Amino acid sequence: MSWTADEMMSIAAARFLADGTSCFVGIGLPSTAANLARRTHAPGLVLVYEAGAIGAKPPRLPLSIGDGMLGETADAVVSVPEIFNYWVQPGRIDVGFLGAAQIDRFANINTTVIGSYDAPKVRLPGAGGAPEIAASCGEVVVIVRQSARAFVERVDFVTSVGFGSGPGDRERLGLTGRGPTRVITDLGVLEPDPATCELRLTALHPGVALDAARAATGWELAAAPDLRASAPPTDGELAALRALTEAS
Amino acid sequence: MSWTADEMMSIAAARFLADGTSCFVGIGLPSTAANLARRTHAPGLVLVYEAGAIGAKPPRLPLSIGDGMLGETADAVVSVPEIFNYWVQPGRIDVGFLGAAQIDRFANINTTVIGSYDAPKVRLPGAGGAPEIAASCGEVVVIVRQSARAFVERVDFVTSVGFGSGPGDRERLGLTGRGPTRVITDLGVLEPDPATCELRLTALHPGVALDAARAATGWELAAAPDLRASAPPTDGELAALRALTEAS
Amino acid sequence: MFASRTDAPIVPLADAIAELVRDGDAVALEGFTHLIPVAAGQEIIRQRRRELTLIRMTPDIVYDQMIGAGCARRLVFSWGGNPGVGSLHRFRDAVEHGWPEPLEVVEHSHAGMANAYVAGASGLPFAVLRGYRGTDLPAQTDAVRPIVCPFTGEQLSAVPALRPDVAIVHAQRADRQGNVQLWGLIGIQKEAVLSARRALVTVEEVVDELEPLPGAIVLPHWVVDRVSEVPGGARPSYAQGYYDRDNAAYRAWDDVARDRERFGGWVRAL
Amino acid sequence: MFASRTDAPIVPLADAIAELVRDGDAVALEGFTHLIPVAAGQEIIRQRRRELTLIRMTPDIVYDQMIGAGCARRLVFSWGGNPGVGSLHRFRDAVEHGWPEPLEVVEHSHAGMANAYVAGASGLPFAVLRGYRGTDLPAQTDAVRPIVCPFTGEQLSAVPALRPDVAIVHAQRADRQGNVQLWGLIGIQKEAVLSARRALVTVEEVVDELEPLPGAIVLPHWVVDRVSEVPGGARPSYAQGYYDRDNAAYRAWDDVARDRERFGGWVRAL
Repeated sequence: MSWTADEMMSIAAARFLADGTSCFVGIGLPSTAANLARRTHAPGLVLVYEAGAIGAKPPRLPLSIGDGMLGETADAVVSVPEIFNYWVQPGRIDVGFLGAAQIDRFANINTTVIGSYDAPKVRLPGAGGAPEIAASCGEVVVIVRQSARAFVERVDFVTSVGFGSGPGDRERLGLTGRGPTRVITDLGVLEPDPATCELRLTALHPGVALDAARAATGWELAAAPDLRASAPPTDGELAALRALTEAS
Repeated sequence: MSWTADEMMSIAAARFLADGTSCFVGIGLPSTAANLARRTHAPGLVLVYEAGAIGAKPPRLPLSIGDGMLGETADAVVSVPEIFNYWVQPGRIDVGFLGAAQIDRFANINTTVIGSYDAPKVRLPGAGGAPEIAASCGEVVVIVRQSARAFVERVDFVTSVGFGSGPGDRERLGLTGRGPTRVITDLGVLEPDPATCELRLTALHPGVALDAARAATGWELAAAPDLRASAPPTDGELAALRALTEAS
Repeated sequence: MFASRTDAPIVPLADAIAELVRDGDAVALEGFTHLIPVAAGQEIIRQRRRELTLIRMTPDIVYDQMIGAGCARRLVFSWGGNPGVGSLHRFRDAVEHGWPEPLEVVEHSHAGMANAYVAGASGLPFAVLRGYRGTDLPAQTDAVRPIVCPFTGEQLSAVPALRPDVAIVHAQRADRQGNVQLWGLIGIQKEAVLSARRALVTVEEVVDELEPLPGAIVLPHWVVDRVSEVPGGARPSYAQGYYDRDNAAYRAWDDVARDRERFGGWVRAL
Repeated sequence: MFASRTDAPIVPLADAIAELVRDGDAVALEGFTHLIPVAAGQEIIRQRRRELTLIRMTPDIVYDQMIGAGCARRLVFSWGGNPGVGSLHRFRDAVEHGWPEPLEVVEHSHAGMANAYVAGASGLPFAVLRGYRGTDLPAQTDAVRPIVCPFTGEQLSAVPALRPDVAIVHAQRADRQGNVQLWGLIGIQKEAVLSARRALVTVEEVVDELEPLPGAIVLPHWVVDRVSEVPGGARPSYAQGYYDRDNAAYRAWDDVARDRERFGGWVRAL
């Protein structure tokens, strides 16, 4: 079967979600990947949505994070203050799954404004649950299409902290989670360099050239010495993904 | 019909509860009086119990503040943190109804220890919900049998603040409620002197002499110039009270 | 300060809005993607309320409409978008171009704003959370300040209580006394009602008896000032047990809101 | 720090106590007059645990038994009595006469202690409330300190988070995965479980399916470490839907507990 770059991105992201972990899911690409993982290798994945659904098992992809089927299929439904105070803040959620409008070399995320805050070129939706997810979840996985406009040297606005300005910043800020461990794009996978916290390319999806990934990045993108090639989607993965997206 | 001093006390206390108000009820004498009021002149009285029952309508007197029938007959059941944070603390409850082991001339209440804290003569149950009820309910009504041992110059331990050491203390302490407005005993009714905040006798129950009330008080008990005589219990009040107590 | 213990009168929506919502008020319409009080928001547009401080964690279509119609001077929020579709074009036009008038924004994260409601509902002046640290949000608002734990010395963030003049929520049912029952995703509705000075609840139906249901919560009549029976009052969002979310309407709004002219026509037709 | 995401094993009560409760632990048995985990407390007595810090808002009969049996070094509480009956004589004997050994008390109000659990469940080092001011309680504990609102300058009280080593609660039901369902007066059980490092839930019955019920809450299996099926495990308190409170047993305990000899016989017979 052939596949699109977006399909490869969702499948690559889904593969990183281990069975039996809990995952805080935003709408859009993260929700697609998390629901795909639950339908393939991770049936025990616990999906947590910010509207208060814990252990949701949506039969199709929700359009909104408050879609009714989330509550109807959840193990428990709680209030919005409770989901953040009792569940996210203490670090009970293993993986926070986020999207981004801009992401920088230290994996800081911007979903607030393009341009200046007072006179923005583009007013984006804002923070939502992302800052505390990025601060408190065990680790953070970011899924975003790669382009020089989105992958910038420094985000215009730090909505959610990745590694701040480098090593030690998370500890200094008292952020309890490990922060972003992977950024999955339509071209490949980026991971923070353990020494510098700078995002570097660790995998390329099939058919993507290193130069293409570099051209789609707003900083001097380094490649890991052991740069991997992502395994192509299996027919099973593609079938599950298409069943999921066509159903919604 | 004849009646006991305890019956008179419960009936006198019940009479002070206006219909359509909300009342935070402790177990024992307060619960008896509040349930009597709901069965006589105040059918719309909203009973709130600290175990989380809002608008409870117990068919008989509960032995414990967590008695099952409280939850089963309530308009709403909430958690213990919620009952104190969302309902008591903001001043949503009109009347806080408290008992006491000791009460002093400024209506401060002790339910913690008799004697010193470190080597108590008697270790009492402690604070429970009383301190915040006394601080935040619109007003406080205390119901307690009158004796020189219970009505003391100064309580051994301030568990719940009445008027502290006198006028201005509640404001200084940032206590949002008006504090104790009435102390109902088996002998009569005491109310704070508006000028001094000191409890003085404002009513005597039928057949009780002023000297008897003074003898049962550990300070120089003043009587209000317009000292009233409590109306004797009506047959209806007595019948309702006895039906209530016999049912439990 | 709070609603009286007497029954919450059940009145037509137009009367409730006229009685409770005044120009310049801080108004919170809550409902976290479920039970959004859309009909009440559109009635506020019809009654031409102005200079409102609009409060809502997730401003979506109805706030886009109120902002575009010129009801708002300020917006307090934590995420503003058309869920699953994209931008709120009227909101963006107000922020990016000051059309129809400039919009001041007070911006939170979900956790910060939820806790601000909790503080308001709890009669506290502020709430504490692990949040905001290292982000650029605190520099853009007075609503986030550092606070130190008096026991551990750890630094955390404080947010001031939200105390709206009016809270408006939509629920499935109320009884004739005005006790309100809602179920499904309950979001932030209880905190919104308990944090506000006045509260209006629109409901799908008024019933004689609120039969208990799994996952349902009840707001006693004495914390509600007015109840209005508005079947479908949450459309195009959904009311669990009554109707589903109209996802097509959310997509369709995108075209209407993109164009000032077309939006103007929508308002005139309202 | 928290329970794993795997199923909560369903094991006999004796095994669960042996695995989770160690000498010197801070142990919270919660249940606010409803669903009191009495059987679990008595198993702790049987296994002769010592030097425990016992945490409970409303220590009643089962804590009187554990204190009298010498399990406790410290008690953290907010109201200690035999509800509707009177004193806890073993508790009083320990505080007033140091028998069987001295008992250190850390004393809260209900509001203060409930908020200390909330802080623990929320991963915060402290909680803020309007409380304690003007009372003699703060002078007797390190667990209450003043805190100033960074926005209004108002002074309030702070309490440190409760973080028990083990929380034990009783619930009506669990499924075979270890998801726990309880209903009726839910008290402080959720906060106790979420504030603790390890959690044990005893249940009336283990079922295949947790059918939703009005007023029921669910604790997901991945915040619970062990589940034990103990029918009647809350007696003489009650389990709504299963059995009523045995008020006579509460009255009868008064005589047993008044006398050291008679209490000793009760422990030996346990």
